[in-house]
Amino acid sequence: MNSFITIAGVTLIGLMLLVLIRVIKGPTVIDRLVAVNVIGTKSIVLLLFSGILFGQLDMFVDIALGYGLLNFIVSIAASRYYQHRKSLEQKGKTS
Amino acid sequence: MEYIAYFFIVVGLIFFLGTSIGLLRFPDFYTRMHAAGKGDTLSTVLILVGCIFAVGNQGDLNWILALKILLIINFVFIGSPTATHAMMDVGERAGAKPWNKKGENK
Amino acid sequence: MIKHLPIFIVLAPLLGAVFAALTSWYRPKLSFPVVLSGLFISFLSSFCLIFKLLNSESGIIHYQLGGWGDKGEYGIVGIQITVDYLNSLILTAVTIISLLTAIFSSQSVNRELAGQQRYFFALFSLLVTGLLGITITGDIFNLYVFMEIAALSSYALIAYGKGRSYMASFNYLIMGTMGACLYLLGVGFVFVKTGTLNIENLSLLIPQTLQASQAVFVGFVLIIVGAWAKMAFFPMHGWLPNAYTYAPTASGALLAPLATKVSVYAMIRIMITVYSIDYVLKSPNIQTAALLLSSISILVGSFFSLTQTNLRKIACYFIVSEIGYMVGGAWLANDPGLKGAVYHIIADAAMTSALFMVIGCILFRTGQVELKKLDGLFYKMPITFIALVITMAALIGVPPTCGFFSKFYLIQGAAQAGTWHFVGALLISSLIKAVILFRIIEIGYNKVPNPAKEGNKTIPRDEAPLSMLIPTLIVTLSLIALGIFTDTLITDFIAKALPEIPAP
Amino acid sequence: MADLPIWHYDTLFLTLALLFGITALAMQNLMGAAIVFGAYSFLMCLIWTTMGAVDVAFTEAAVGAGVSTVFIFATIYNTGVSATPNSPRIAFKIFAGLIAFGTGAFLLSALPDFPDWGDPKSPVNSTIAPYYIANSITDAHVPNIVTTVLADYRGFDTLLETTVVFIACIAIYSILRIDNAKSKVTEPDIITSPPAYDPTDSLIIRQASRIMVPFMQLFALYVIAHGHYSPGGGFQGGVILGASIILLSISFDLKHVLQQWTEKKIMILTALGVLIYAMVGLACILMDGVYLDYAALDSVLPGDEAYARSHGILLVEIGVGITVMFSMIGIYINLASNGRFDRGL
Amino acid sequence: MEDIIPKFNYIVVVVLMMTGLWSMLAQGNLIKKCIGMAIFQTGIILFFISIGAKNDALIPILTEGANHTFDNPNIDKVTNPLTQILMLTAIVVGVATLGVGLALAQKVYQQHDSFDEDEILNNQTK
Repeated sequence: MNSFITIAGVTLIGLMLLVLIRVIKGPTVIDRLVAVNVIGTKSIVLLLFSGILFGQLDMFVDIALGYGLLNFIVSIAASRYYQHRKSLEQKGKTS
Repeated sequence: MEYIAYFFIVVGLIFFLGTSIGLLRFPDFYTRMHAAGKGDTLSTVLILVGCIFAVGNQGDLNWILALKILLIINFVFIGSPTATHAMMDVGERAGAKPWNKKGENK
Repeated sequence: MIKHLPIFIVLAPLLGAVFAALTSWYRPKLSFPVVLSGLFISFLSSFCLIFKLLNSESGIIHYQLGGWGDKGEYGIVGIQITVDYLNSLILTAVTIISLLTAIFSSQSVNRELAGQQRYFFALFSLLVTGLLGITITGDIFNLYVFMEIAALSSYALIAYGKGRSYMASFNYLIMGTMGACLYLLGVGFVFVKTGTLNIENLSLLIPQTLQASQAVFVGFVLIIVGAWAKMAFFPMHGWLPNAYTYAPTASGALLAPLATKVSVYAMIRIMITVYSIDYVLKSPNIQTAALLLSSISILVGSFFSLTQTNLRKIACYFIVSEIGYMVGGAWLANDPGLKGAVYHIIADAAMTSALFMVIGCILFRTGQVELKKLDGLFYKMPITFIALVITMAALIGVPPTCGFFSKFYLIQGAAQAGTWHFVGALLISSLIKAVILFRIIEIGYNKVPNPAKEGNKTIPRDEAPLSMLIPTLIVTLSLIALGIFTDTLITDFIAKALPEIPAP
Repeated sequence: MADLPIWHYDTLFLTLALLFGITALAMQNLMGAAIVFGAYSFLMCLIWTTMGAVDVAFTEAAVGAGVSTVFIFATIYNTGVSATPNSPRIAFKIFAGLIAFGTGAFLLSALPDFPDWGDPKSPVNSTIAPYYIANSITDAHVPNIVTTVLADYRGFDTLLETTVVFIACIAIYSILRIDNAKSKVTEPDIITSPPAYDPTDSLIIRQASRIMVPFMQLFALYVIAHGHYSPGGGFQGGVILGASIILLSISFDLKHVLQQWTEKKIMILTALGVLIYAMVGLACILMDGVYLDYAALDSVLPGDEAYARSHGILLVEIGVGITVMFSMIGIYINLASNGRFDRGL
Repeated sequence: MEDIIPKFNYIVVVVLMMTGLWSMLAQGNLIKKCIGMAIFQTGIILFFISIGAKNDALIPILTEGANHTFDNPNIDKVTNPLTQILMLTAIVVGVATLGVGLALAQKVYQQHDSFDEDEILNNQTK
């Protein structure tokens, strides 16, 4: 079981690397935000996997719960930020 | 029990593979959003369900643990679509143009 | 209750700050007396501790927080705070100066920060907590936390100055955080090899078993560089002049004398207690570099002060050069040098405090401290002007004042170590300070403003209010008093505080 | 970690985190940098969990990834800057690069001297730390060793840490707070409209957060109270409580929140938490103990000395939770409304 | 390679910290400086956590288990708690510093309408 979980975890990290390419490429900030949100939710899964590997999942579940809640807040905050702006790529004051 | 866990996790990973490829390959913001919003939520939920069975297989599953994982599923199920909605809204307001067949992604 | 004195030194200003923060929402006027009483309790405790220390045999007082003391093979598992000869003096100096500065600043705060002084005294008291904590703690990680307490409250205190002070404070924040991070990293490197954080345990481990360890050496360098960034030592001094110049009078008067000196103390504590003089002497490269840098620091500070026209900026560059004195003295690593450095911490705290208080008085009455606009100062504010002259004399090192004796020891140490560039830098900086003193006298005494020139001797006397003038005078007179009691200080405290130093 | 040495699993994460960190700094768009920084913090938590540091990971997830990212968003929102061209000071950058490179090389010079990664016999793992592991249960009846060391063995650190949060709150308050009536600061013109109540745009978000917030608060209270037996404690619970209020003020409106939690309440409660902590310590002195020696409280608290310590830890954690919660709210409101307490992100 | 892999963590730590340090020194943008500062701090935290990690060890929350009892825990199988406490403190200090830094940056922006250090400097000397 543990080796299966390990393989699944490593696969997950590999797929997260693909998402990371989207984070780096952009092109707009919202694309990045979407990709980061995906990485955030997948972190919850990875956290539970490492909990299973440690054999103490009951300790890790709390952290995963916290993760889920805070990931939500970050996404909402970022999208609210853009809701109050005129357009996506507006430079504003390019200082 | 063990095989149910394998099944859920593998299916979840396949969905996540779809998400990643979709996120990487789709041409514009809306289609990427589609891949990310649906595939991500579903794969996460599936893998989490798989985790419940995996722990059950290890023999230290208790009801509070299962309840907590179900709570996480619940939050992901509420939170992730809401976040997707918010982002889609932002994209639309900000004027992200949908892709069309002529390839003018502007 | 006597047993708990050490913790009250730190706790009283902390509680004072918390109560001041609470009362400021109900009775804003109460927050100042609350802070004042906290500082006063702290001062009393540190004063009593000196006597307790003199009566004790071991010359060291421990207080184990939470009762977690020595657990045999594991060492000390809790946090312990320690008072010995070295830090009892500095504790008393910090408490006295902060108490006097608090009294001094009440008027200027009311005027400069009208309407926004809600948390000023709370932050003031928290800064004092941080400084006292750095001085009293016996745990290197605890020292980091205190460092951050002092730093965070000083960022806010500087930012009270509005205008350019925001950017100055931001620069200080970046530099201060970098210093604190390097310090923490150094603690990590030491911790990797020793596994303990208690200064007493470390002082048993490092000099004996870990002399050759590269990790411990890297940790040493990182800690020292971190402390240098915090005290605005030469290559990292850029933040200091702006930060202290644009801060409000009260913040400047508290920060300038204490913040940098306490960092110097922390450096000396790490050098002589955690590591040892032996260890310092066995790493000659860094010693040479430190001495060279301190000479450059003294010269840079002095020359830049010559080019400035604002009295506050001049005073800030003086701090940069004085830091050079102390760091250089400590790194000479011989008996007179270290004595001079430790003595100079106290002397310089008093001198800088007096200088900034005098500047505060002038600022309070005239609204600016541009050098060329101070003409006829002697006639307007004679007492303040005399205090300024005495302070400057102490900074130059004129005999009856304390500045003379510290310089005497420093030069003696440098001569003993054969570091002639340090002697040269000391003399040049004294010379430059003398030039500035004569400029001040020329402007303030010889240039008589218009009404007097016409034979009309009634230039209105316009001294600062008594609540500012009395603390200024006390500090100024203490410069002379310190000079007179140098011998007692050195033989009764500083000589006992320093470890046996191997003969060259 | 089942029959694998640490580095097999973690090297992947470490590389990933390194990539994220460099991406965050290389990104020209400030908002993008902040978002990637958030993801970087999440990854860091994963690394720490795989190294067994669950409490640290929890704190970083709550503080680093959650709240501080929102703080950066709030700052950028208030200034309206979205993109920054790199400033052209090449020479200085190369100089700084040389400094950083030199420092790095100096740090790596100690590499051969370090113990191997994950060595249980290294000095760090065999000097004081075994005492805590062996005695946490006998001294305080607390299975979570981190909680014991945090609030008891090194309780003084934690008092000061709470003070640091308190200082941050009042420092930011005194830096930013301006009187509404006197302020002449105009909105950055990039913000279209003051984000007033707009019924069409955020019904879904509002309903979702209405469901989430009570759960979050309940969960946070559980984290504080259950910190003796599972990861968590005052800091984590306090941050999540604060985050729940921040979520409310994001999804509804800042005014909506300020009706319940006025400026005065927030700032007073911030100080109150520190006061509780310091006063528990003082009570120990009054009961003939040393400062923060909760065992001295055994005549008032139920149980023997070890249980007195356990209950003392709980009291202290409550103080920490209060301060952290309200400091986070206070900092967020100040940053988001630019010190005017009227509108937010 | 044989020597490097057991110490891979230190190398990553140093690279991370130096990226942060470089960013604090060289970046002209105030917000970027703040982010660099945070990355520097996470580097340090990573350093401390990784020196406290143990191979094949459990998290520092004691549970009743096979080779592991409440009264007599197997010390080599429990991760070092001390480094974790130190870093809890460091994280909280880090976020406090970040908050104050952001507040100051916001004020600077209000004065100079810019986050760029060079531009601010030009504005001030004008």
